Parts: sequence; structure tokens; C-alpha cells
Amino acid sequence: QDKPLFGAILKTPANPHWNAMAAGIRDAAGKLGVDVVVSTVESESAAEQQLNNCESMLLRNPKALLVGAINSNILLPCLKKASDQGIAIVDLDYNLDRSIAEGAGVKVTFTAGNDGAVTGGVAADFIARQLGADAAGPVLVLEGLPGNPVGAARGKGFRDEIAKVAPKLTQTTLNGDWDRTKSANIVNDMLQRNPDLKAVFAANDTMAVGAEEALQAAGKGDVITVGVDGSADAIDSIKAGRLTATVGQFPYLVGYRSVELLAEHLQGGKALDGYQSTGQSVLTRQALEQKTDAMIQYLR
Amino acid sequence: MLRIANIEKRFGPIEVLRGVDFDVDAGEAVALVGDNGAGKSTLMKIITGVYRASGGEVVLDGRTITGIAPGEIRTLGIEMIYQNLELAREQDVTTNIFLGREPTRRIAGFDTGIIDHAKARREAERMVRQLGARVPSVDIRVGNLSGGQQQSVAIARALTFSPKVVIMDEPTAALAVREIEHVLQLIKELKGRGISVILISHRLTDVFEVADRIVALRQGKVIADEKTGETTMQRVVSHIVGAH
Amino acid sequence: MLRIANIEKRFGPIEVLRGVDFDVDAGEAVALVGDNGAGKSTLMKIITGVYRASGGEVVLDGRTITGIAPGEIRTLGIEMIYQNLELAREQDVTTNIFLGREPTRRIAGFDTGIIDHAKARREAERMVRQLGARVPSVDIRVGNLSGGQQQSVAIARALTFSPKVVIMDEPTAALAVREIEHVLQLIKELKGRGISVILISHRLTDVFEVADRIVALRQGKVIADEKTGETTMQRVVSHIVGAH
Amino acid sequence: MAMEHRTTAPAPGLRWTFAHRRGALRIESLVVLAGLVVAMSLSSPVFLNVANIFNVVLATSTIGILALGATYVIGSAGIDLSVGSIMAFAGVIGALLVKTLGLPWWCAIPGCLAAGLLAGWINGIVITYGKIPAFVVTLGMMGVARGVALLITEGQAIYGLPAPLLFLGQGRPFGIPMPAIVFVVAAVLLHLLLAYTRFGRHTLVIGDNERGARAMGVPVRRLRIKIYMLSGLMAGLAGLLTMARVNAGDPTAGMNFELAAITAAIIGGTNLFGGRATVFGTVIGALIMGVLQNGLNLLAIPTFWQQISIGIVLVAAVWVDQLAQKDKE
Amino acid sequence: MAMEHRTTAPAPGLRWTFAHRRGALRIESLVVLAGLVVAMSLSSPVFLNVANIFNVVLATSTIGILALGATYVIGSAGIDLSVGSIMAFAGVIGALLVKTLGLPWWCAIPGCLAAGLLAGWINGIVITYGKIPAFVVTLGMMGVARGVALLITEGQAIYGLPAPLLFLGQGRPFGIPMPAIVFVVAAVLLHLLLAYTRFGRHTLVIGDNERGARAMGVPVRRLRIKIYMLSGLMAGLAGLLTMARVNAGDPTAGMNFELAAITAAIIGGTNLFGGRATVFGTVIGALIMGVLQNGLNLLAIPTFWQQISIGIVLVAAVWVDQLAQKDKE
Ligand SMILES: Nc1ncnc2c1ncn2[C@@H]1O[C@H](COP(=O)(O)OP(=O)(O)OP(=O)(O)O)[C@@H](O)[C@H]1O
Ligand SMILES: Nc1ncnc2c1ncn2[C@@H]1O[C@H](COP(=O)(O)OP(=O)(O)OP(=O)(O)O)[C@@H](O)[C@H]1O
Ligand SMILES: [Mg+2]
Ligand SMILES: [Mg+2]
Repeated sequence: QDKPLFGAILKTPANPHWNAMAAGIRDAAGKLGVDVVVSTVESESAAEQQLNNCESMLLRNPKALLVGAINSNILLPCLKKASDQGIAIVDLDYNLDRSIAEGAGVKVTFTAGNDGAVTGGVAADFIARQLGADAAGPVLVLEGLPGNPVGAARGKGFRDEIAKVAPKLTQTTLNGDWDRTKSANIVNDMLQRNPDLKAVFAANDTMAVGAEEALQAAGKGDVITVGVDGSADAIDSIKAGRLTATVGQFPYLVGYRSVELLAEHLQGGKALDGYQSTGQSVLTRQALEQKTDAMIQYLR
Repeated sequence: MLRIANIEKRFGPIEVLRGVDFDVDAGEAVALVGDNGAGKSTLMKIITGVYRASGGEVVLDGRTITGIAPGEIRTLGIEMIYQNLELAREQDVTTNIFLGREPTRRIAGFDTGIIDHAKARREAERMVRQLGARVPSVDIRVGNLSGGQQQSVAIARALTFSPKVVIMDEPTAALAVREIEHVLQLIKELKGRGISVILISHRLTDVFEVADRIVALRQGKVIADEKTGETTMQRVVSHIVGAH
Repeated sequence: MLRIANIEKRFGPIEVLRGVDFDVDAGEAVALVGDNGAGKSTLMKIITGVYRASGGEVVLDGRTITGIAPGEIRTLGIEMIYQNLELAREQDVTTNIFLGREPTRRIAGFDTGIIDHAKARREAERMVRQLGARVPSVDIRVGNLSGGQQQSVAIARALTFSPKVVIMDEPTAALAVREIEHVLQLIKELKGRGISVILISHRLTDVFEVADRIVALRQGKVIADEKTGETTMQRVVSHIVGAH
Repeated sequence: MAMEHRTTAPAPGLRWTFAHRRGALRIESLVVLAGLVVAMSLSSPVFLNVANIFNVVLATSTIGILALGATYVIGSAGIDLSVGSIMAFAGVIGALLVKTLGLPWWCAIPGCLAAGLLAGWINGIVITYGKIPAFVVTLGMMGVARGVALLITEGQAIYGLPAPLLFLGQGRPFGIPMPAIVFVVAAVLLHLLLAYTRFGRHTLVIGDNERGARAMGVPVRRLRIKIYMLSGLMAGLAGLLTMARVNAGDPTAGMNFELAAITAAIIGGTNLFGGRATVFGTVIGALIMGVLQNGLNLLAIPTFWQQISIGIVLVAAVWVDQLAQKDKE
Repeated sequence: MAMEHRTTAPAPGLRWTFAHRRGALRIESLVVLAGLVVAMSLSSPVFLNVANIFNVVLATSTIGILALGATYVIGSAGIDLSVGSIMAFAGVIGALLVKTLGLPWWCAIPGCLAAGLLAGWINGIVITYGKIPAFVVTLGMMGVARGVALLITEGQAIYGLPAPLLFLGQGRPFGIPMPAIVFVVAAVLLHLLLAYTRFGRHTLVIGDNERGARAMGVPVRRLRIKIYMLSGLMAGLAGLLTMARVNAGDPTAGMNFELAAITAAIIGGTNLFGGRATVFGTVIGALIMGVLQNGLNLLAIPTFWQQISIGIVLVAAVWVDQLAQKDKE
């Protein structure tokens, strides 16, 4: 019982992103001699279940919580209690809105990962570079489940940036619900409306791969398709010359770094910057094959 | 008292009733006879509002009641024992007997909607006993009762709330001998109390025992309307089977 | 031929049958009478395998058939007309008559499972006509038929497949006069062809017309088993109501 | 339909004993729940902590409240797929009133409830007067209520409610979470309504034989509308409590809750085809689900294994329940 | 239950005309679908393109195939909530065989189908022999099949299948997408099975009066098991096609598809309480949903509005359908 306990409250392991994150957390904890309990939920929409998990977690008296909240507010009542008990809180992947959280009396020690708006912007820059700043034509944006803040932030970041760097591209946004088949169907429908589709940006890799397969089936493999994350299937698809790129998030690294930083902070009381970016990079076939990017080692 | 005027009923392309007229006086028992599929049950369901007539009207005490909801018609005093009984199989005998007429507790004249189950149960037991029916308990699920027991429940239900007119669609079909006697006795009592009875039955002996008048329906039309005393069993049978 | 030996049946705490014995010979018509709730239908459902007996056995031609599935018992030649008819209301008359016995097309001796609907329809029409039943069409949904018409369908179903034993649970309850005559006639014909009949009926005139023997059940026990010729209507009534 | 009929009828013995309670107590399910509790407390020491027990009831309260409505709806041979969405819609309306429009905090209470009632009323009207299967109508409402909630908020939760309102969701008088209290009170009231009033009796009767009920003068349409309104009201209440609990009107709340609510009712012995339902059973059903989820979390079972075990244990629980109800044909 | 009975009975006129087709054609629904098609083609010029029509059928094929199974299950007064999960499970098994285990590509076909059959068989066995409501059993299977699929893959889709297998999902012989072809073939076969064989007839009869069917010698248990196996098989087929289409065995595929499949069947006139179902109606029902979704995508209606419009149009479609079926009690 002398080992400190960290609780991780993540989303669903059915999304490989959170599996990799959990792996990073566990590996770092193992290295540092910290106990971790990871709790996850069944689906991307199981918000209340996550709140219940959080409340159960407090019964274990953890030293710190690593939180990947399903939305920016659902966990606040529980996190407030945690803050009051002096438990350190790490926000994974910018899922908490800091101003709201602080307004609710939740003290966030630091935020790790990448801001969705920035991620969307990175993808937009990449696509604009591929197509050229003067490119004109339709672009499809696939967000996640309706109302999901991560998908919405990535989509918004993308749209804002495209408007700046390639203003002649016209954008259509639809919700792919994080679902492969639904995204494939939407792409098919879009191709009817806009046979000259130029690019697809999907807020995660599952949707991106689904979209890409629909494009391949329609003989439109040359449409630029970009996802977000760096999940194994997306990497395989990129290597196979199908998916154009993904904006790698390296969740393993996010989890690993978070535990490291947290442990240092708790031991030494070392002051931390409130935002700990763990970096993201656009992974293309070229980058993957030539391993030009040092981050590639963190792919899981 | 109850007048049925030119009632027609079509189910899609099928004409089931083609202009039926007859009256029932207070305290009179009219038997409605006819072959299977003649339209007897359909006609009665039109009276109670379960079916909507395609034409014609039903008049009770001078008031047209066609088109009114079954619940209201029941409130006006027309009770019916349906051929298929229309019981709620999952519910107990008491609930079935008091269905739609549950005695509720009132507080300061205000209906609380709370069922006075003890009272309902007592009354239900009384009715069942009065019918001489062999129902093991009024707390039993109706679906577990025998055919005749179920029929007794349906009869009890129709007679619990002193109606003006009672329509009985083959009320004795599943009953045993003694129970049949009870029902016939009951019909006579009803008549004595000025209550009208329309009896549908294929048991002509029963019909002749209690009915004052016999109306025969054939293929959706009245083909005979005769006083019981002025006709014979043979005549009625021939009306039914259409022998003339 | 059919022997019922010491059959008992409990539903939870309620004892419905308390050791019933009787036999039926080939070509014999046995009437089973008794008050409402005496246990007649329950006993018959045990014979056809719908209910499982709590004790005792049923023997057909020397073979114990208790515990066998209803489908198999039907294949062994016992047909039953259930009191509640057990029709599939959403299906048409043909489907109901041939339920479980659909004629199918065979290709090279192999059963394709494809129903020969034309044949079934033809046969169904023939059966219905033979019963003298007034069913408008065999393509009609059974739920839309009148009470008597439904009963005719159930009767037709039981008689279409030359059974060894036919159990009839109040087969004439909803039938009109002429149709009743038909059914009684039919029972006599069945007897003539060596088919056994168990008839449950509250219409004692009918019972006396067709039955060779009368078995009276009271409170789950046989209290009389008499040849029709050697008893009287009064005696039977007193058995039923328990007057002695 | 006969399947369900066969499997959930209370044993005659019990039914008789508790006859005038209308079979309102289901001993068998209680046994299953108790078994589950014992198993959980053997494997996790914290399980029987008072705080954890309250946790379980708290976690059960939302689904439980929806399941109370589902008990009536399914008992009347209907179905309501829209409760999860109505819950989100009601929460959004409540938050909108007090946060965006700045009305006094208590306005959220009638606001949420009225939003739920309204949605339920529309369900009821369309089902009865349009003669459209409840499945289709409430599925439509599921899309409409969710869509409207998302539209109003542009997909963004309305965060930050007045403190007195938060008490409804986060307060713990005597240490007991408010939503748990509300759940229990609602359950008791709806139990009394179902078991002792004309409304409750008629609800089951129209689920059993609608035509017969109509013939006997039960105002079937009016009743049916009321039943869907009750279900909507419960959804509104769940929306209110959830909003107060998470301090936000969230348009994505209650996703897939309709299935969980129906499941709780069915596990509790409600016949999917109508005619048979008890509030007591539903509460047990909801608690069985809550205990299971909580226990597996305490044991830190990984999510995939949780899904598998919940699936198996639910089936097993109903199986034991039905084994306990021997003696029926 | 009477509600549904009242609202979906085919008009006697039609029923008589098509009597020996067993009411297998539903003119009214066809009218609704046609109306929708006209409306869509007026608002979007590309709608009636041959390519787009194929598109609609392609997008409908997965739900449609699941709905075919649901037609049988619901027609028999059952329900199958596990099809979405079984679909994912089957897809994962197929991908596992050919990708991870490196078996020849065609092994995925029997692999997926067998996985579906197995899951359906378990459903059927537990429902009939355990006497547990189908709702509970298939809900359990929903968790178990999904959990197992996730466990096997650790939540990671198995990506990258052999080319010949991809043809099944992405190929377009004569320009027609393969899944669409498979869907149509399956629909025709299952229509024939339902309308003309003893198996189909008995399916509806046990949905109508199970006790009666048993008394008449219908092997109810065996039949019921077969029905759930059929539903599982369809889920396996849907899993196979989806896997081939998206080039991956995805353990998260088919989430919530069970509801969509049931909805297609109900919109197509299947009685939720059993006894009445047609494959033709189900296909129309699925197409109505597909056309609606496609049209809204072509018009690029934002998702929130899509949810609302789908909700309203579905209800309206069923309402028109039932208006067209006048003349009944
Ligand atoms: N809902 C319906 N749809 C179509 N036809 C119907 C419907 N109800 C009844 N019919 C038909 O109307 C005719 C009359 O039926 P009804 O039930 O009134 O006969 P009945 O005189 O009561 O016969 P029985 O003596 O057999 O009870 C029958 O031919 C029946 O098939
Ligand atoms: N499933 C059941 N559960 C409990 N009791 C039952 C069940 N089925 C029948 N009973 C009881 O068994 C007794 C006998 O019923 P049964 O149907 O055999 O009577 P019956 O002789 O056919 O009467 P009837 O002439 O009225 O048809 C009745 O008292 C009935 O209440
Ligand atoms: Mg009649
Ligand atoms: Mg009987």
C-alpha cells in the first residue's frame, strides 16, 4: 500500500487510441513503481457510465487521476470532489474545457496531448499543400457522433484553417458517427453530388479508412484522404498506398509522458506548465517508409 | 325502447348487414337467431359501439346512439356479453368483472382513482355465487379458468351494474346444464325487473323458454320477426336454414 | 384401444385431476360430461400431449404415449378440436386447416418443403363444403370469421387427416342448428369407419344421439361410466350436478 | 408471444398469497439480486460500504426512473424508444431556461418536466390518432427530440447551473444522493399508482386485451396518451436530475438509455407483449444491472470482459428467476 | 398488442386479390417509397442517376440483410437485438482467418457465415431451452458477441484483406455493387422461403398462436432455433460484406444496427407482436430509410436537421401507408 495509486478514467478501449494510451500509462507506471487502475467505458457515448466509474474510482483513494473525459462537463462533479481531496488531475487530449473546469472548482494539474482545433489545422495545412493554395472544389469533412466535442473541435479547426490557406475549397460537413460503414456511405453519396471531390478530412482514422475504401471502390483512389490518430489500420492503409495520411496523435506517448510528468510533479513538487504538448505529425507513406519522423517509434 | 333502424355494415367489399330493422321494448326478451355468419354478432357490436355502422342508426329511448364510444353506451345502460367474451386473460376475476366500473375511494367527494379492491372482491364473489358458477376463487387469473368458468365471468360482468338492456351473444355456449338453468332463470328475472334482453343463441329450446319474440337474420337481413307464442320450432329452424 | 390410466394433474397447489381411468374402443363414441371446471378439457389436453400429466399414463394401441410431443401424438392418429379452437387468427382458413400437415411438393422423393398451396386450398374447400359450413372463402383471415365459422374451421382441421381417435371439446358450442346436425352425422360416420370419438358436450340431447357410452367427471374423478342405452337424461344430469 | 407468456408468469402459489397485492412482489428476482450482492461483496471488500451502496443506487437512478415509465408503456403493450432523447431534450430546455435565459433556478424543474410531458404527449397523440405503431412513432421522436436538443445548443452542452439546482443532482441529505431519493420516491408513487388505482389497472388491461378494454368502456385512447405522457414525464425527470448531477444541459445525454430502461423492466418480469408488469420487479431489474456494473468496476474488470460478463449474468439472472417460478404449463 | 393489430392489417380487397401470394405484395408501401423517390428527385438532380440508385441499394444492403432476418424473427413474435454485434463478430472472425491466420481468401466466406450461424444457434438454444425471453437472451448476446470481437482484436480493426475478398464488398459487376446484388438475391430467396414453404408458414403461425401451433404438431422449439440461426446467418452475411467493403474486420462495426433492422421490418408492415410479416414489405421499409438518408446527404442537410427530418418522414411514411389501408374495423 506504500506505492502511490494513479487512476485512469478513459473512454472506450473499442477505440485503439485509448488502448495505446492505457498501454503508455501502464508502461510508465511500471517503470516508475506506481500502481494504476484503468477504467474504461463501453462506447464513445457512455458519458454517465464514465461519471459512475469516476465515483467508484474515488473509493480507491488515488493520488492522481488521468482523465480522458467523454465531454467537457460530465466528470466535473466527480473531479471537483477529487480536487477537494487534493488529488492531482491530468486532462488527456484536451477533453476538458479549462475555463469551465476551473469555474467548477476543478484544479487541473496539466493538460497533455494535442488540441483538436490545432490538429484540424495541421490536416488543413497538409491538404492545402497537396492541392495547392489555389485549388478549388469540394472537400468533405467527417465529424464524429453529433455533439461530440473532439470531432467538432477537429472539424472546426480544419474548416477555419482551410478558409485561410485554401479559400477556394468548398466544405461540406457531415457526421460519420465514428463509424466505418456510415462514412463509406456518406462518401458514396458525396461522390454523386460532387464527382470532382478533392479531399476528405475525417476526425478519426476509423472514418478515414472507411471513406478511403469507398473511394477505392468507386475508382477515386486519388482523392486525398486524411484521418487523425495513427491507428494500426490507418498506418497499414497508408503503407498500402490507399489512405493519404493521418495526423498522428501518439496516444502511447501521451499516456507515458503524463505519468512521468505527474510522478515527478508529485514527488518533487516541480512546477509544471499547464499545457504539455506531446506533439503530432502528419504521417504519409513517404514518412512511414523512410522513418523520417522520430515520433514514428511511438506508434502502437 | 331500443330501435335498430336500417343498419348496414360493410367490411371492405363484403356486405355483412344489408339494412336491419327491429325494436326491443322494455322488459322484453328478443331472441336473435340465424345461421353462422348471418351477421348477428356484427349487429350487436354495432349497438354497443364496438363497430361503426356503414349506414342506419341505433336509437335508445329516443336518443341516437350510433357513433358513440362503447364506454358511453355502456354508461347509458347497454351491457353485452360478447361471443368471444373479451376478457383480460392476465387479470383476475374481480378485475375482469369490474373492468371499466371499478369502485373507487372518494375523499370529500373527490374521486381518488384508488380502487376499493375489498369491495370489488366482495361484490364479485356475490355475483359469481348468484350465477351458481363454479369459479374456484375470484383472485384467480382468468386465463387459467375453464371455458365455462370464463363464460360465467363474462356473464357476471354484464349483470353487475343494473343495465337497461342486456345483449347476450351465445351466453350459454360453454355452460354446463345447471349453469344454463341459472342463466335462463336470470333472464326471466331481468325481464321481470323491466330490463330488456337480446339473446343470441343456437339453442332453440332455450330461446323458446325465455324469449318473447324471435327475430331471424339471414345474410344480413331480417327475414322473420315473430312472437314466440305464434311460431314453432320447425318454422324458426326453416327461417334459419333458409328452407323457404 | 385408447386407455387412460390413473391420470392426475396439478397446477401448482390445485389438484384438477385426481386419478382418472377409462377406455375407448375402436369405433366407439364416448361422451365425457361434467360440470364447468370438472377437468374435462385438462384431461383431453393431457391425451394430446399439450399438458404433461402429474401422474398416470395414456396408452394408445398398447403403446404409452404420455410425455410425447403433441406433434407426434397427432401423427399417431389422435386429433383434437380444442375448446378455444387454437386457430392462428392472422392466417387464412387453408393455412389453419393444414397447419402442421401442409402438403408439400416432392422432387425425386425429396421433400422440398414448398407448400402445394393449390392442393391445400382445394382440399380445404372440399372439407368445408362437406361440413356444410358457411365459410365465405378459404382465403379469408380466420380472425375475421364469425364464431361458428371459426368452429367449423377447427372441426375441418381435425377431420382432414383420417385419424384413429377424434377428441371433440364442445365442437358444436357456437354452431347453428343445421351445422350441428352435420357434425352429429359426421360423428356417426366416423364410428362407422372404426374411428373412435371422445365427445365433450353440455348438450345432452346430442350426447344421447351419438354416444355409445357416457363418462361423467366430477371434481377430477370419474363418478359414472354408463352405456347410453342403460341410463337416462335425468341420471346423467344428476351425475353432472352431483345430486347424489 | 406465447414465449414470454410462458416464461414470466408468477407461480400460482405466490400469486395467490399476494393476490390482492396484484402480484406486486417478486420474491424470485429479489433472490437473484441478493445472490448478486453476496457474490460482489465476497469479491470486493468495498462493495458493501454504505458510500458504495449509495453509489449503486445513484448510478441506477437515471435508468431506473426511465424504466419506471417503461414499465407502464410496456405493460400497456406499447414501447417507448424516445426516452433517452427526451431526457437530453428536457435537460437542454431546463439549462436553457435558467442559464441562457437567466430565469430563476427553480424554473428548470417545471421546464424539464414540461418538456418531457410535451414530448410524451406528442408521442401519445400520434400513436392513438395516427394509428401508427408505437415503435415507429417513438423512434421518430427519438430522432426529433435529439435533433432539436442538438440544434438548440449547436451540439454544445449548456454548462454551469445555479447552485440550488445543483443540489438536486449533487446534494446528499443524510449522505444519501438526491437522485437516489427521487428515484425511490418515484418508484413508490408509481408502484401505488400501478397496483392500486384505476389508471394502473387499466394500463395492464389494455396491454392484455385492448379491444375488450374498449368494449368495457376503458377510455383506451385517452389512457394511452396518458401512459406516454407518464413515460415522457419520467424522461423529463431523469433529464432534470442528470442535468443537475453533471451541472449541464447536455444534448448528447441519455444515448441508448431506452434500451437499458426497457431491459430493466423486462428483467423485472414485465411482459414485452403487455398485460403483466410490476414496479417492484422493474426496480429490482434496474438494481441488478446497477450492481453488476458497479461490482465489475470495483473489480477493475476490463471493459471487454465486462460486456461479456454482463451479457451472461443478465441471461443467467433471468434464468434463475424463471427456474424459481416452477409449476406452470 | 391490439394497437399494432389494428394498424397494419392489409385491406381485405388487396388481401383477397393477392391471397395465394399470402399478402406478399404491399402496394401501399410501394406508393410511399415512390412518393419519397419523386420528392428526392425533384430536390436533387443527381438523385435518379443510375449510379446513385445503385448507391442507395448499396447503402441499404447491410441494414437490409439484417432486416430480412428480423422479418422472420419478429414474424415469429421474437426479437433479435444481437445482430449488430454478431455482424462485427463475424467480420472479425473472417478477417482473422484470412489475415491473421493467413488462410486462403475464400475461407472468410464460410468463416463469417459460420460465426453468424453459431451465435444465432446459441441464441435459439438459450431462448427455447432456458425459457428466457428473447429480448434478454439476444441482449446478452449483443454484449457477448461484441465483447468477444473486441477481445480477439484488442479493439483494433484487422485491416487489409486479400483482393479477391475485397471484390465481394467493393466489386461492381456491370456497375452494380456486389453487396447490392447479394442483398437482392437474399431478399428473393427469403421471400420465397417465407411465402411458399412450410418453414415460412410455420414462422408466422408460431408468432400468431404458439400454443396452437404446438398442439397442431409444429415443432416449435426446433423451428424457433432455426429462425434465430437464420437471423444469425444474415448477420454473418452482413458482416462478411461489410468487412469486404471497408477492407477490415472491425469489432466496432454494426453498432445500433439492430434497431435500424427492426425499424425497416416494422416500417415494412411486420407486426411487432408477430404473426404478420412480408419480405417484400421489409425491403421497401429498408429502401425508404436508405432513400431518405441518401437524399438528405445529397442535399447536404446538416446532421441535426437530418435526425429531425428522418424522424418525421418515417412517421409520416407509415401514416400514409396506413391511411392507404382503409376499410378495416
Ligand atoms: N372484421 C371482419 N372483416 C371481414 N369480415 C368479417 C369481419 N367480421 C365479421 N365478418 C364476416 O361477417 C359475417 C358475419 O359475422 P358475424 O360474426 O356477425 O356472424 P354471426 O351471425 O354472429 O355468426 P355466428 O353464429 O357464427 O356467431 C361473417 O361471414 C364474417 O366472415
Ligand atoms: N393453467 C391452469 N392453471 C391453474 N388452474 C387451471 C389451469 N387450467 C385449468 N385450471 C383449473 O382446472 C379446472 C378444470 O379446468 P378444465 O378446463 O379442465 O374444465 P372443464 O371440465 O373443461 O370445464 P368447462 O366445461 O367449463 O370447459 C378449473 O377449475 C380451472 O380453473
Ligand atoms: Mg356470432
Ligand atoms: Mg373445457
